[in-house]
Amino acid sequence: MDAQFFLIVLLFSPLIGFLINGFRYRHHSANVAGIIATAAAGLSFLAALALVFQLVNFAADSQAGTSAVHRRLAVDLFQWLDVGLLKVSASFVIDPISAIMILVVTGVGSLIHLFSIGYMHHDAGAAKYFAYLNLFLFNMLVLVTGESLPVMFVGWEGVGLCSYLLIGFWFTDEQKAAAGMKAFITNRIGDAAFVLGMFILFFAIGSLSFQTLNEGARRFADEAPLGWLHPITLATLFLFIGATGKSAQIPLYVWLPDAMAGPTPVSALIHAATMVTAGVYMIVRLNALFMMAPLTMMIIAIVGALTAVMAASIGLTQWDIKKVLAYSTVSQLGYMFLACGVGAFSAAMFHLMTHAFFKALMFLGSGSVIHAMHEEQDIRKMGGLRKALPITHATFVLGWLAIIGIPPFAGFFSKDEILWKTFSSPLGHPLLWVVGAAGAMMTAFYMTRLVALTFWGESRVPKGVHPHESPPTMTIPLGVLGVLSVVGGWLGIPHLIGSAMPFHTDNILESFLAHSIVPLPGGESSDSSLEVGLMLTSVVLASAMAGLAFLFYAKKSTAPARIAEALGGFYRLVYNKYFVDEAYFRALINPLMRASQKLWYYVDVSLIDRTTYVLSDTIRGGGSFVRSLQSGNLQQYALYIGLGVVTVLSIILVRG
Amino acid sequence: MPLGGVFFIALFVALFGAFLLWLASRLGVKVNDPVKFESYECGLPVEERKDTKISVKFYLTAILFIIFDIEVIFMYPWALTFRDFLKGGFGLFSLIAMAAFVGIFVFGLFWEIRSKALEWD
Amino acid sequence: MGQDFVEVSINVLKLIVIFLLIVQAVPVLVWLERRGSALIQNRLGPNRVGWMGLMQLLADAVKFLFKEEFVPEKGIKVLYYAAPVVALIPATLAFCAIPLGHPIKVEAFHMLGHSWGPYVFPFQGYDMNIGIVFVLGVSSLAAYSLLLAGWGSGNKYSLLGALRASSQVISYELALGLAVVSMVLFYGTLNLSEMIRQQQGVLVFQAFGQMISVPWLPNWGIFYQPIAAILFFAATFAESNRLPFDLPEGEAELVAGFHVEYGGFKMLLFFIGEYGHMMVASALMTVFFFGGYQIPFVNPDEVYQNLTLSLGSSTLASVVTGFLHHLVFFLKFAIFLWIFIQVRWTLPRFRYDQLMDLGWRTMLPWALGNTMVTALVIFILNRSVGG
Amino acid sequence: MQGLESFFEVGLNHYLILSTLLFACGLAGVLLRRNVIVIMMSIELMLNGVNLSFVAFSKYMAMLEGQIMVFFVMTIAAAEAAVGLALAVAIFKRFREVNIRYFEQLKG
Amino acid sequence: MASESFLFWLVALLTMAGALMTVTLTNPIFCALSLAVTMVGVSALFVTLDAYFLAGVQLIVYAGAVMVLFVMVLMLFDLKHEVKAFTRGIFSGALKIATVGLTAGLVSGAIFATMRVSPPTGEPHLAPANDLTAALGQLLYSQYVFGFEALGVLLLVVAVGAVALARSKGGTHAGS
Repeated sequence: MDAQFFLIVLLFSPLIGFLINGFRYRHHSANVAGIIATAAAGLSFLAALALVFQLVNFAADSQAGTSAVHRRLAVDLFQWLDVGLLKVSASFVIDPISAIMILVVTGVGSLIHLFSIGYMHHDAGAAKYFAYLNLFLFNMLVLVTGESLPVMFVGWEGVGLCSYLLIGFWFTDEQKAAAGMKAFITNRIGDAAFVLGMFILFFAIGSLSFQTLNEGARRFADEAPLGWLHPITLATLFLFIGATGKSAQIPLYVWLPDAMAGPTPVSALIHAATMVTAGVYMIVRLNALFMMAPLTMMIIAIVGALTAVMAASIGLTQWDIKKVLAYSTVSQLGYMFLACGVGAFSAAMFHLMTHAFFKALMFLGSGSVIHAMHEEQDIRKMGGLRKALPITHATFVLGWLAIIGIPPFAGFFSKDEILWKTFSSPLGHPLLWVVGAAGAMMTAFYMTRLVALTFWGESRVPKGVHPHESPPTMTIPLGVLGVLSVVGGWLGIPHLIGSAMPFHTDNILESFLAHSIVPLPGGESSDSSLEVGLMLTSVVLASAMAGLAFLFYAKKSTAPARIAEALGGFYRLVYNKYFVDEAYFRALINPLMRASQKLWYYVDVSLIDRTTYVLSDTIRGGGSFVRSLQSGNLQQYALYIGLGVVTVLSIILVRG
Repeated sequence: MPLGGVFFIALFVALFGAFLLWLASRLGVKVNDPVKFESYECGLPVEERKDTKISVKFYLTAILFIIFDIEVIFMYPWALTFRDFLKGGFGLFSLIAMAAFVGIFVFGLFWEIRSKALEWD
Repeated sequence: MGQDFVEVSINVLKLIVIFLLIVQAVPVLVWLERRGSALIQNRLGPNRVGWMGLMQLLADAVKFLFKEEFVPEKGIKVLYYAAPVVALIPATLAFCAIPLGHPIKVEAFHMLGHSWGPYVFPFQGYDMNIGIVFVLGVSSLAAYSLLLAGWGSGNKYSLLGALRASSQVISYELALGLAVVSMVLFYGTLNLSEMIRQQQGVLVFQAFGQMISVPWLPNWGIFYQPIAAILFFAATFAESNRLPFDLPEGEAELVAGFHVEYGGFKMLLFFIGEYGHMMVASALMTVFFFGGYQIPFVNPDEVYQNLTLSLGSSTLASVVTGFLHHLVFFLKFAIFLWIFIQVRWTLPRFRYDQLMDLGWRTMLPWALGNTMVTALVIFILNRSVGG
Repeated sequence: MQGLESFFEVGLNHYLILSTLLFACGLAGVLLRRNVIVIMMSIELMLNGVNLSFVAFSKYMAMLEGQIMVFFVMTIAAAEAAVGLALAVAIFKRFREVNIRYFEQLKG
Repeated sequence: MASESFLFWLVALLTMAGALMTVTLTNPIFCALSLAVTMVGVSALFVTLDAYFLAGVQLIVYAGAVMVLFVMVLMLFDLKHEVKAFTRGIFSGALKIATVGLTAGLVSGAIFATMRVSPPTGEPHLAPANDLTAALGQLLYSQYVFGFEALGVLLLVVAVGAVALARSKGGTHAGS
């Protein structure tokens, strides 16, 4: 079996699942549809495993000869576009970067499909839901395996569409439908920038294939440092704006919290584990290009750090369990961008992966909670659920430990690597480290607050609600993800710890990615004592904040309220998410609408309409003349044809 | 070229028949009787109506015949060349092409049967 | 039509002789039919005029010739007279295209101070390379004579009879055509002589790369295509308006169908046309399914060579071969004509809806299925040979 | 003897002229007759004229595509006749006439 | 070849006579019969052009099926001699005749014009007639196989449509 076969299975099994469920969505019960969709996702996952296995073996085969292994499986399906110089073929590539992504997408995706069977079994539109989910999987796989920007863009738009469809899945609720539209429109802004970036790249480099782009970027190495107006800088900036749209960064992050209107498994799959990381993935995919543009890198790092800390601060104040997780996602994505910005692409990928595990776990856990609480999302009405939901609680705690960075859980390794790189990289800055560490502290705090309010302490559950543990289809994915949240981080154990361990474990992930990622120009800093110091600092800070939060919320303290009181206006500012939505309305949307109204009145009504009226009157006048020719007499029509033939023949004869 | 032969024999037959008819009309006796020239309706008085009712089925049969006849005609060149296609290695292709065509044919036929267009009573 | 005077004149003569063959066969057939029906129905039949009543038909013909000619009042004269003449043409044209014997080869010879030949005269009116398509095409013109007669008589019964007859004829033409398609598929040619040539010797066919031979059966089409043979024969019954498909002439309901208003010699011409169709059908049966003019198990070329050795002259041998085979053809041909007669006096008539049902809903699907199965079998048998 | 030669040497042009004349006859019938059925017959006549030129070109240019085209044209002509006559029957049922002017009633 | 020319002229005459009668005769039945003669003539012309199979198809489809249908329909309608066979209007009639004449004249002119430029080569180069039908089949079922399938679909649609149209209200005559 060759790569092409597996790739086709990988891509098309979700598509076929989509088609089956999509065409028969009225006929299938939730269980049947769910099983079909899950089977499609599972098959895709098996194909992904086979592909990755091939990729790793590929390395083993050729390792004997050269040390620099270029692991890459490319499959060219057909020529898609051939317009002048622009030649795009529908080709797909599996290399270490996309290998991680397809594993995450199909693996986590399959688990979430499985979870959805339990979660959605009451819903009337379950088949439609599963169809969308499969379609999403297909598009996401196109996005990550596509070998050129246009192919990636197909997936990019496709996942946007699915995200829209799934956020507004319960479209009868106006608010949820509006959330879907908000996500779609916000994404559109980013997409426009993405397309502009593509244009610039095509003009600058002449191709849109990733390989040529990354190689082509080296041509500009001599001109370094590139200025603000250099095409590469501009292109990367535009692409980054596209990424902020998809990956919910400042300034386009506002859609993600609202996106929680969709079913919770969707939030887990699309708005935590996979789609929102597309921006990060895109930057990593084009890392050589981005490395050429240090100015862009700086902006990415700053935006990432700011997003991380800002979203975390909002997360401190939210009461909705999913909103907290949503802001947490935004914040974690900020970390990934921070890592990209400082050139630590493998750290970004690492965090992407671990984040996918633990955030999917936490979302699914919250889904389980919401399911148990009969669609209640306010954590003030929960508490003490530990007893009612033992499995959910246990796995949720694993996720919690992972996200706040307690060793040896997954999050510790990835987040710590990011922070260390931020500090040590030539592109980084200690100030960024400080911001990142602050974010980490806040993360620890609000996550502990969430866990404490939901599971621990006294029960504040309303009388009529009797929480119950979820069915096995929901708890099995939780368990698997829980395990992954623990061991996922062990793929990227830092040298420092790895070499200290009895059996010498290397940073597997980094060496796996090594050849796909451009090394940092200044080389690695190897101040091991500093590294240990920073690591300990962040762990200690996180633990301290977690402990504080535990004291505040699990022990029924009045401290939080008092602090909020004391902060007063600032608290309200944070609680209302810095009034960003309102600001957007005031600064952008409302003026835009007023301007459109003016345009409509002066340009459309007064100018265009009037012109068309005059035109239409003229044409109507002419029409009434021509209408007299159209009498309905067939022979007259035949005569016209005959006259036409005569005319044409005469012209031909006269002209030679 | 056999065309000449065809024309010759057609003309010959026509002339032969015409000659015999002419001969018969010469040889027979003529007796004038107005009743003889009436239409033969088994001896009953001739009944004539403005609109003789003729079932539309005849016409329908003819239409369907045309359509199916063309489909049959299309099979002749295929039948003739099927072995050539087999030799050339395109036998399966040819078979499938015709099977698709016949499938459409059969679908049409069954549609007509189901819609009772071919039912006489 | 030929290269020189001798060839052209012989070809012309041939055509006329074949036509006269049809014409003279009709009295014989009518006699056969009447005597045969008498035999079947335990009667005597015509037995007064001449030996066994053989002269009866001659007397009838003379009587026809002396009958009064008239056109019905409401008839359209041109059409009324054209119909019987037109009835003769399709059958004759079709019959002329059927090979009746082995081609005759004439060596070069001297006559009237010129050297002539060598010639090859096919034992048929004309050898069409699209043989069967021509026969079908010409036969399809037969509907005109029916319609002309029906319309030209100006009688509603004859019009109804004509419509029924032509509907019936065209309905069965489909099954007929499809049966022929399967034969074309099997022989891989449209030419009738070529089809006969492929039925030489004993039953031999190739399956999965092996030759399978059945020495006790001749290599006739009927053994390969029995279903096509049945369908073809049944359809030709309908085509020639014979019982059990003689609805158009149904005496009880339609007085006599499209030729109510005809009498005398015009009627006889219709008869010739109908018997002509019967003869074409019998001849085609012989050609398609029973080896044509060939003697069973015997290759005509061997006959020709043996005769050449024993007679000395190859021209004479060829002539003898031709007529010998013609005799064989005639025997087979006569058997089918007898079956036509036998069936007429054995089976009752169909109802009109039964007739249409049989044509459209039974025979057409069977013929289609037979064609596709034939193609499939040919495909499978040939596939395993070369891959 | 140009005239006699063109009488004996039948070539492409003879067929083309004949096909033109057939076409023109058909066109005249379409334009001038009243009876729908005769008009349809005239259309068949036009198609036959064109078919003749196709076959003539096919022979004199040694390309079989012309004959394929004729095959297709015949099919479509037969289909047209079937549908056209069905329409004529429908019209006849309504007006007891087959004058082409009644087809104006079909105007949308 | 004098005999072939003679045949051509004979057939051409027959065909043209049939065509002219088709458009000029006032009784539609006679029109249809003349057209049938024309069809047979065209079929013969196909034979002179070595298109044997098409000649057979022409006989079977046109002369044997389509024209039979026409004749049957005319008989069904029981249409007899028409008093007004042609359309009214002197001006439009003249225009129509002029159009017909111009079309014929221009096309003939074009034919003669091109003949003067490049005289016809005369001798055909096609394969021997026996293989022509097979060659036709091979071309039809390889290169034009999609057209062939499309025609199958077309015929299906026509079969369904014609039956639906014809049966729209029982028989041709109310109540039958």
